[in-house]
Amino acid sequence: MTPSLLYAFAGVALCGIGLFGFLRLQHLLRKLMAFNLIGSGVFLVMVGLAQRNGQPDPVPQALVLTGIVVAIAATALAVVLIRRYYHLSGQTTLAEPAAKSARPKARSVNREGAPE
Amino acid sequence: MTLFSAPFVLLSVMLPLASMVLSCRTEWQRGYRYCLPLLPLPALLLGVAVEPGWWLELPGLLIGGLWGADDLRRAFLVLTAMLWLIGGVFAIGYLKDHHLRRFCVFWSLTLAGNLGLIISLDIASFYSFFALMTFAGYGLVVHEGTDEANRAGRVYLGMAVVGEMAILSGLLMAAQLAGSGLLANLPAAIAGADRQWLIMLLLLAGFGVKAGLPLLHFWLPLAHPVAPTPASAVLSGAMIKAGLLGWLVTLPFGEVSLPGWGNALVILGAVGSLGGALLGVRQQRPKAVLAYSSISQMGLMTLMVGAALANADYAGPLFAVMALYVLHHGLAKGSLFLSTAMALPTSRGGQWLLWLLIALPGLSLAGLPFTSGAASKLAMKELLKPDSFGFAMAPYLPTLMSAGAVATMLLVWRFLWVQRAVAGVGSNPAFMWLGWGLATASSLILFWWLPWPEAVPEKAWLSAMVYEAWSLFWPMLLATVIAALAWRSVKQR
Amino acid sequence: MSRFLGITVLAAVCLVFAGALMITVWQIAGTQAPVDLPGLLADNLEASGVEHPITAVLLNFRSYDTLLEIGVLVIAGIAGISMANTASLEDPELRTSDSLLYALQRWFVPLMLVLAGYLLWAGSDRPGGAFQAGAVLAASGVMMRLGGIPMEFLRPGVLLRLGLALGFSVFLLVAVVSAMAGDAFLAYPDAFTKPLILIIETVLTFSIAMVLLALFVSAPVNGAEEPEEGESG
Amino acid sequence: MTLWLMAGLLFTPLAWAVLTLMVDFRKGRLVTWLGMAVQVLVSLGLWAAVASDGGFLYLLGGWQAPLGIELRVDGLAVTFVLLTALVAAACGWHASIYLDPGKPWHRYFWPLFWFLWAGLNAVWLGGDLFNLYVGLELISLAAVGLVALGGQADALRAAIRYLMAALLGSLAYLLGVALIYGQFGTLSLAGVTELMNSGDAQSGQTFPLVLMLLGLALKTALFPMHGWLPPAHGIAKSPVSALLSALVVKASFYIAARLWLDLGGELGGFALAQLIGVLGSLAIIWGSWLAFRQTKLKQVVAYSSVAQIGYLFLLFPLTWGVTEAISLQAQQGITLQVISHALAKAAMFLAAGNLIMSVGSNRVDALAGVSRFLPFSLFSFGLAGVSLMGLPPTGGFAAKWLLLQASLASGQWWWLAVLLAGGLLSAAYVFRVYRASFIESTDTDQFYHPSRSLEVIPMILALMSLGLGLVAEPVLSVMSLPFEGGGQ
Amino acid sequence: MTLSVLMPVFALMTSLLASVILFALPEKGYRLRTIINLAAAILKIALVGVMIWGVAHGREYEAAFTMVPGVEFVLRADALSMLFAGLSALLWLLTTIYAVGYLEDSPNRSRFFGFFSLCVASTMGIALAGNLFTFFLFYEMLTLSTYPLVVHRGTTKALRAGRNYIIYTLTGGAVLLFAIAWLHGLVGDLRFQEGGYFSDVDPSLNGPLTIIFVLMMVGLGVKAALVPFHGWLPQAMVAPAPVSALLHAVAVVKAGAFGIIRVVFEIYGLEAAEAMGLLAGLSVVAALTIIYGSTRALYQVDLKRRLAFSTVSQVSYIVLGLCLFGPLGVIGGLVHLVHQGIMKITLFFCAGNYAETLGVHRIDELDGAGKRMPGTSVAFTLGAFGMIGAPPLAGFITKWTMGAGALEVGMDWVVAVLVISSLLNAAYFLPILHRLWFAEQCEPWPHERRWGRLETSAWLLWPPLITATLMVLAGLLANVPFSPLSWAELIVLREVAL
Repeated sequence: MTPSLLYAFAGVALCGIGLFGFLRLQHLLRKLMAFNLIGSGVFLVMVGLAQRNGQPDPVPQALVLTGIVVAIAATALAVVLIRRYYHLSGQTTLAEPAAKSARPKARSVNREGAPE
Repeated sequence: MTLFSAPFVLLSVMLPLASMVLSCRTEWQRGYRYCLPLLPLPALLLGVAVEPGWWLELPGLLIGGLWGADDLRRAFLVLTAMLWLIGGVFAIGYLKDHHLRRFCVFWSLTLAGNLGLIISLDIASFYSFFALMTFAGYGLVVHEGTDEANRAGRVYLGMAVVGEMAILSGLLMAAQLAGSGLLANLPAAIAGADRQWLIMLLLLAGFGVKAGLPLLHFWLPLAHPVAPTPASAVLSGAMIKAGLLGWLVTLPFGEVSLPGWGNALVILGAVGSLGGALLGVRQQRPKAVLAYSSISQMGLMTLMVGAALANADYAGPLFAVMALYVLHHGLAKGSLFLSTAMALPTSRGGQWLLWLLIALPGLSLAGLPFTSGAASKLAMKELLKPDSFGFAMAPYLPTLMSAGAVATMLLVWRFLWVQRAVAGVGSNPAFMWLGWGLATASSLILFWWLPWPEAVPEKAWLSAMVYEAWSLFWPMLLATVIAALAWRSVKQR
Repeated sequence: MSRFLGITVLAAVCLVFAGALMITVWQIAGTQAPVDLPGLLADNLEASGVEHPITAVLLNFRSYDTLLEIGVLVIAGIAGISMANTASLEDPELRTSDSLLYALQRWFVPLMLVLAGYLLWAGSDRPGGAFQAGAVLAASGVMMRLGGIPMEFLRPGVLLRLGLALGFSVFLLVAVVSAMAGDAFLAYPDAFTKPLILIIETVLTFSIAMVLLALFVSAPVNGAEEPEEGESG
Repeated sequence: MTLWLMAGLLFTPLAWAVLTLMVDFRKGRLVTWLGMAVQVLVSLGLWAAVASDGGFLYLLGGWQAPLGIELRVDGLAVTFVLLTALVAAACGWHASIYLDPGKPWHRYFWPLFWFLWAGLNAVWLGGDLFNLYVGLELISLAAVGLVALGGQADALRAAIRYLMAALLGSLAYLLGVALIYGQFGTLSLAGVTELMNSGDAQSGQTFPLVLMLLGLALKTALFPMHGWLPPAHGIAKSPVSALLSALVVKASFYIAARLWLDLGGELGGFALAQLIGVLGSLAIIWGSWLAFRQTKLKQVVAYSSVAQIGYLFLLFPLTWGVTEAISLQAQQGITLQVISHALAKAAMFLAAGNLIMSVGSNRVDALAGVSRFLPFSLFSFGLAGVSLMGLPPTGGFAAKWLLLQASLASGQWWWLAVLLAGGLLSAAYVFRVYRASFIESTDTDQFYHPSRSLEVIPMILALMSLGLGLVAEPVLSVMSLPFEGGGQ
Repeated sequence: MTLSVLMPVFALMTSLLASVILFALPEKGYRLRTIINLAAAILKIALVGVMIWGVAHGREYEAAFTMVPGVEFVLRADALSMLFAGLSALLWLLTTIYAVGYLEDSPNRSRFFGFFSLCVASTMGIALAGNLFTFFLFYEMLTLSTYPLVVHRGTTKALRAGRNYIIYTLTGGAVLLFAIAWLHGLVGDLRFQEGGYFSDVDPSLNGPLTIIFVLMMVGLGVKAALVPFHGWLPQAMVAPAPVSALLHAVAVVKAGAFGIIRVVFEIYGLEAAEAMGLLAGLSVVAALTIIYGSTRALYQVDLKRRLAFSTVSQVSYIVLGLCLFGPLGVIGGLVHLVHQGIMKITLFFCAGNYAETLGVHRIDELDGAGKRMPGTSVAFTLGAFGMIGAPPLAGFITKWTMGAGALEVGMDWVVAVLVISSLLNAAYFLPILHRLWFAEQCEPWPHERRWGRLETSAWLLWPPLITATLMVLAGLLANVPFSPLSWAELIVLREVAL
């Protein structure tokens, strides 16, 4: 049980919590946070596991760096999407609005056959 | 042999079929009716002028065709061709414009079938022509389009189809045993078959429908009267004989003696001959009486068939006699049927003459001496001597024949009686006169010059008739007495 | 009730997952990795042109990863600005006139710029590098934006797009030029390794900052909407 | 020569992504046409080179495997590269005419499109586990961007859902990669395989493999994790849908299949293989059923993707614990299925786009009478449907045939029922669309006629899918390389 | 060498290419479409004719390549395939002529003719297929290309019929595929070969082989409309008359029957199939189908439906024939393949003529139609008599040969079946004929059209007349070389190896 392994276990815990949050939470921003939590957990596991020889292994660290950038890009994109989604629909969750099921039908009946 | 050549043979059968071209265009239809008598002409020439024994191979036809004629077939051919010719002549005068084209087409088709089946030596052609005749005959039966005709047609067709199927199965089984497609090989095969009874039963029943065998005859008295008169004539005179011919060419005559079958057929024949008469005398319409008369006559022929089947040795001569009888009956019956459509002339003398000429073929049927009937009956009697046959029913044959003659005579009286009741007075178209005249003439006179089967016993017919006159005459007399009594009793009532 | 059950089940699933992960980690930790990658790395560090192993991995050994990673960033940026209001950056709600922020900004922005420069430079031999520098740069941009400085170049236009793509393009060009020279894709010529990496780092810093900033700025207030296919009006 | 080709292959999409970013849609279209021509030619060249000389490893940056990243350029990879080139070029061509240049956001279509293409190539060629992760993310983000492009609430909802699923899947995969790296100390797939087969290392852990497969299955939309796919594919623009269904989902499956084939023998098990197979079967049945129930045309096609993806996962049971020959047969079958589905589904979506464009409605009912006006697009749709049904002589049939043979030979006859039932069910939904188009309605005379080239593109794809069955054997002979362990 | 490879490919391609061109043609290109159609059909007849001549003189035509590993795509012209190919090539021409007339002024002709040619291409492929795999390929292609024709009218009824059609045939196809795949797994890729493969098979394989056989018969039986898989056929009669005529009377049902022939003769081998007891079961099914189909036909009032049930019954003659396990029976079955095709197509043409010219669909509306349309009615009459098996028409040759075959092998009950069926045929055909010729027309035709002097359009009139003539000739000249019967004898001599 080296200290670095402790990081790994912390990562495991983060993954578990993050997963729970990701699956449980409805609010999109919270979901996104949960995703980031998992991400952090994964990075921790990656770095922690590889360090067990005592000296740090630069490769996973570089990988994690790349991973973080990717995660940031994804998060940023998600935030942009969520904001715009909120702007358009006023919703913060993915749940289909109750009236939604009836709406498209009525609308398509109205506009059916109209040339683009 | 001058006339015999392949094209001519083909022509004789195909001419009626070819004539159907005339139906294609409206302008030609009028001429079609005048062609009707010409159609059987080549066949008639073929029958009269060409010695039997010729054959013609048609390898591509069906499953291998072979046409030809022997003694027996020649007689049938001559009869058929003549009768159709006469019918054709008569039809020209008889036909109205009602569905004329249709009638001509079916006439031609039936004619082709009837001629073709006679000269077919292979099974497939024979059966084909037989079927053609059967189905096309329906067109003649229902021609008038009345409800009665349609009903008669339905019965005719139903029974004919069942008969066809029986024939097909029987032929199929026989051909399978024979391993050959030729009719000539069938009798031997049937003679040696394991399931002889089934094959025989099928063939007897199948052809029996056409031949008006008792219990299979129901269509006959329905169909013959409703058909147009010329058609009735050929139906009763020629087509009915096709069934007989079917028996003669398929059943194992001369191969093996089958007394059991012989007995059965003789009994059936007797039933037909007497039963037909019994029913016939109760008919109200002349053509119905004639139809029953046909049944009755076919009963007599069945009787001979039974005898031939019972004794292999006599098959040959009996065939010849049967052929003669067929010739005689066909012509006479044709003439009788045609006469039903004749209107009586106004003059009393003419009426009497006409009645005489109408009655003569009838009397000929009953065996009046110096008629064709007498000749056939004598030839028949000559052969059917009880002692020479070795089967159970043989002793009763002469009796049955006499009874048959009585029955026939009764029917003739009955016919004349009802005919008198319905016959109108007026004028007849020339072609009807011509047709009827031809029929009567051929029945009474031409018969003697027609080519008789070779195997008919040679005889000095004139003297024989004089000699046998009484034996021929007494049944007629008996029948006349009965008829007179019956007439009186009816009158008194 | 069913909600509670759902949570329980979910929690159980997550626990099982964590447990399994834990066990696996534990078991793996007990084994010796058969490949000694750090050793290999140390052996080849000389040839990489930089002293710091992480930077060497990022920009030389596994530079393809980095190239694609920047691509991911650019995609995010593109996707972000594709939603931006094209007309104007003025979003009154985002502007604060907080004087404290304004003051802070005056102090911090220069400092942060310097910090970013340092991080970039440090990358070659100690922790630091393009991303870190870019992040700091972007943060200063965010601050300026919050402070209400116009920053016209962030308006979606050719300038912004150029900025977005600059780092990536340079990286790509280097990669392909090396391939043109007959080597593999991304194989730097020996002589120019260090300067090339430096150039790449620098432009990357700039571009990363641009992307992050652009994503922050892209306010989804685009009025125009594209209807779904087949439901057009 | 091959080096040049490789450089061109890697460079072109990325470079064109940048180039098209600089210009607007109309100019981007012209630029893209050039790029597509280049890319198709390069892909073709590379394919030909590999077909004649065999596969090779491409060392990026000149560094060898454990240290650097190696690209595995083998028959299968180049086949997929070529497939991508063809399908993407077709979709791009279609999009260049189909999309409305007047909409300002469409200028961003081209960069995203090219990034997607680059990501796909990266995944087909990738031999490094982490690099594959980056490639996957590249694809996912580009795809999400394309789905969301200019969309409104529904499209965004679908995009977000898609993004969330993709991200979670990527993370699961990454976690697996972390564990693998922790155990073996290398990221090269070939290296890990070698270590595992050499027996030097301690027996590996199943959990990392399960994690990776789970993540990839989520990204591939394996039942029951398919919920994100139909909305996303259904709501995107038709060329985008075509790209997503034809290629994007295949990328994650491709990685999963490679993992399974390399590591599955050691790390997998019968139960796991069967479980995946069962999920695949359920996907076939359930997806087809749902496709049958949809009222919107593109939803039908999208759910059909769910079903068709199910077939792919039959690879897992059919390659585990069977002889080489059977395994090869199954692999060939799946490969054919991937290719034919890619071609057919792209054709179908593009044709569906044309149909929707003409009738102005997304509903299946609205197609009544369209057969009179658009036989060409309808025909393409039908042909593609034939391939999906797995009827001869299409590639779908060849694939199904091989799978049937493999399941018979391996004694796993229960997949037979699935394969046959799946074919019938897909017939049900394809014919439902067809049927609707045959209804003669009198009042629908207002049809917009798409340009000829819009109609030609799906037709070409459909014909390729159709013809694939006839030339399956030469195609398979090129791509049979990797599975025999070649490439080294 | 090249020619021998190319001939079957060309024969296939003529209609395939024609279909592609036809699809591409604009709807208005009426004249060009007709020309292309006819040219392709005539070309095909010529090609098939050449091949028939070649095959008769012992030449081989074969084109093959590997499609999927382990599976070959084989096109081959042997005597058996020429029987079917000749039939479909000939009837294609006639039906095309007919269809041109029939669809005059109707919409969607481009689509119709395109799919129509595709169907014929499939049929040709089925005829020329050299192994089961290739056969299956075209078999399914036929299914698909027929569907648009069945639903051509686009009415609710047509769509329902199309749905049922597709459900039946695709399910059948799936079963067949299953069987083929299984067989392939057991013994590998099997080309059709005279005498089959299983004459001395390992007894342990008997079980699977039996199951496979049953499955194949189910799969093929759907198309051949064996009871109880016949349900689609009468419904599919909503299709336009040329479709009913060529496809349902000839192509589709024959494809099934032809497949059964191939499987029994050239995969299992007649002897092996007999030895395994497979033929007995099949013959019972066929016999039941014959009787059942005829009985159902009796009760139909719609002309085309009656004809459809008649087809159900008649096609099983083919199957029954080859179950007879003797040369004659097999000849009977094979020859019926052609005969039934010609006869049934005649009948359907005529039914189409009545519908198109007079608007008559029901049998009780036919009263007096013989007078109005003599040519059509003559053709119909001949066809009906052929069906009944009346000599000297084609149907008689079949029944005769088959009956002889049945007696030859001691299966006398088959004769009974034939007789009963003929009686039933007579029972449902003769009343129609009576109505045509002897009933008086009592009410005006529902929807009459006039075409000047002719009774109907010449395009519509000639095809049934020609087929009727062919049918008469096929019966009358059955013994002539190259007649269907002679050809069937050649097949039996060469390929069945009895």
